[in-house]
Amino acid sequence: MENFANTASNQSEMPFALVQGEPLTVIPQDLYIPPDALLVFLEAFEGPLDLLLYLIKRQNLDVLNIPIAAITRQYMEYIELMEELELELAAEYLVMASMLAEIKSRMLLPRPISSDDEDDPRAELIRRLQEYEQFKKAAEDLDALDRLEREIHLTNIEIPAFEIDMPLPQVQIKDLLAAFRDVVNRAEQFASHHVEREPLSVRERMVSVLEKISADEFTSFYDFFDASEGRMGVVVSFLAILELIKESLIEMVQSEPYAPIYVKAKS
Amino acid sequence: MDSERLKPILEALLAASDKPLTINTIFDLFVGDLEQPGKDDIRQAMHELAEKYNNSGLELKQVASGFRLQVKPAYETWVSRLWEQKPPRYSRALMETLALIAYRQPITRGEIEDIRGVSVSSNMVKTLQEREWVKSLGHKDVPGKPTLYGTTREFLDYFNLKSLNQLPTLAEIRDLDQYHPELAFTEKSETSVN
Amino acid sequence: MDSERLKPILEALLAASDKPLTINTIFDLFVGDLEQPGKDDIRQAMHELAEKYNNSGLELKQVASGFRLQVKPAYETWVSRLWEQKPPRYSRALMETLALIAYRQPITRGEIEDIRGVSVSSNMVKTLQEREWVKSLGHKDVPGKPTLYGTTREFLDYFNLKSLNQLPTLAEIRDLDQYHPELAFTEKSETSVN
Repeated sequence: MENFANTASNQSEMPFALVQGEPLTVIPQDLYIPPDALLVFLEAFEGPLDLLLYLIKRQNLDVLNIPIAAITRQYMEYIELMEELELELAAEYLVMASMLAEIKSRMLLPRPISSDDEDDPRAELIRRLQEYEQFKKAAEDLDALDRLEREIHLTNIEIPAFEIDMPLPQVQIKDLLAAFRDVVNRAEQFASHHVEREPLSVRERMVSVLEKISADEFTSFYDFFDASEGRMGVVVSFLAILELIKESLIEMVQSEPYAPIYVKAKS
Repeated sequence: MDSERLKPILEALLAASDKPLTINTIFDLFVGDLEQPGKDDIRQAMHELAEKYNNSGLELKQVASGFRLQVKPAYETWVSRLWEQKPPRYSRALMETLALIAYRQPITRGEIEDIRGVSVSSNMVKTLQEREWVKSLGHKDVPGKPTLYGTTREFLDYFNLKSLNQLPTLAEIRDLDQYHPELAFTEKSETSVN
Repeated sequence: MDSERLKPILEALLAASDKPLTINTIFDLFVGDLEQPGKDDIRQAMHELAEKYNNSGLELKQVASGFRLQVKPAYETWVSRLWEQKPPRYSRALMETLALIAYRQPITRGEIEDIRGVSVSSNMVKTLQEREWVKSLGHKDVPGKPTLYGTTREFLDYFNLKSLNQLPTLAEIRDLDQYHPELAFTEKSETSVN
């Protein structure tokens, strides 16, 4: 998911830059996007606060002093893209959009010179962003702790069985049923997340991406996108790259957050 | 019973047990013996045993439900090669929900949703309960009587912690008046442009 | 890699592994490492490690299928009290494996792993076979010829069932949930053990 977040965010930066100002070209007929795969876009962000935080961090801005107008504009561009791609947008994203619009209009009103925090129309948003950021960080810290099954392994030391008369565990049939119910529920959950077989257009694009790159030198991530194909074309390229990463056929390199991304073939 | 006799017994017990052992549990095992160690003796021997493992591939660790013998994380590279299966990975959404429950317990689903800014699926809460990391602590006395969630001892055990105090500290929240006024200028010029 | 660096790694491997390890198996685990110990190095370190355990509650023993760490039989008295005090329970993983074998037989270990999404240790299947609840029904005619598992008559006897048809259906389980939601909870509050 982290990889996705990175690629998704940088990816979205790119088509905006290229597509903006140009009339939206006709969507090529052969490009079909599986709706499941598009969820990748949405899932790159954990919600409107996460998206806003990303927009702010990308520009090295201080959360305490967000340029509301600019951030609102960028936020709306994302929302429009998601709508254009016919993603079922969670209501929270739209609620946030109207909140931003309201703050923006209140910012335009003259403020008394001796304004304290209470008067800043952004105060509530800033508080929520900080609180969310706090727990986003806490989740990362938690994830980094040594934990069982990953860094910590319990011992599996043998007890010579013939020496010790260990009673056998007792099991009730309801335990057995509960176990089966749990495993079936989990399996169903898992199944619903299976992405359908990707259509030919993504497969074709995967081939053309592979043809473009080599194992010895880096190709700029942005070279794989052609604005003339329109947003749908860009999305297909993006999905093809994600799929290639998943299959470990290519490698992505980014020297630091928000730095340019390069792609090379896995040697 | 002196520490030298006690240590190998503790070692055998810790190795044989499939869950962490408390000093009390161990103490009870000796009840009725001619030579019965006191709880302090056990604590002392446990301490010495932990030191003995310093230079080994194992460590004696105290987690929330007691003491356990475990493989040192430093040797994870080789140990993981014994198994083909990769460790489970958890989504950001799940970790954020878990972090909120851990740091803000008791907390309702609605409160988690307010902070995260998105809805929390009931499946996610169920997954956390199935992992036995999270449990219901009762119901909040507000309309709808929402469930209050908290973390379990198993959660601490899983994350190799002895108590909630050992969780990484939360980043601080800064006050709005902490930003530099000259930055406010950019904001204004920006606003007027748009 | 010298013996001093190798010993803790061996210790970690022996303690974590659910079956005895041969020198060859251990040797293979290092393949690809920059510093790769030879088989003689491993043998030498194993020897030294065995001596280190002389005064402890554990011992490093060579059995037919390799080396393993085990509890010294001398400490049987206390270890068996541990079981008396806390009757063992099967882990959630083991229960799920048994449930899948009961409901989906004939089934291979790989199929169980696919449904559960995690690996099934050979120990788990062994435990079920030793309990005489599970048996091999033959081999599936696919590459690798994996064993097909099913339940035994003893399994039916234990659960007081005349035939497999008497196992409740999944729909009934869900109904059970609806009418007795607390059942699902009791399940969770019990600590699982392996």
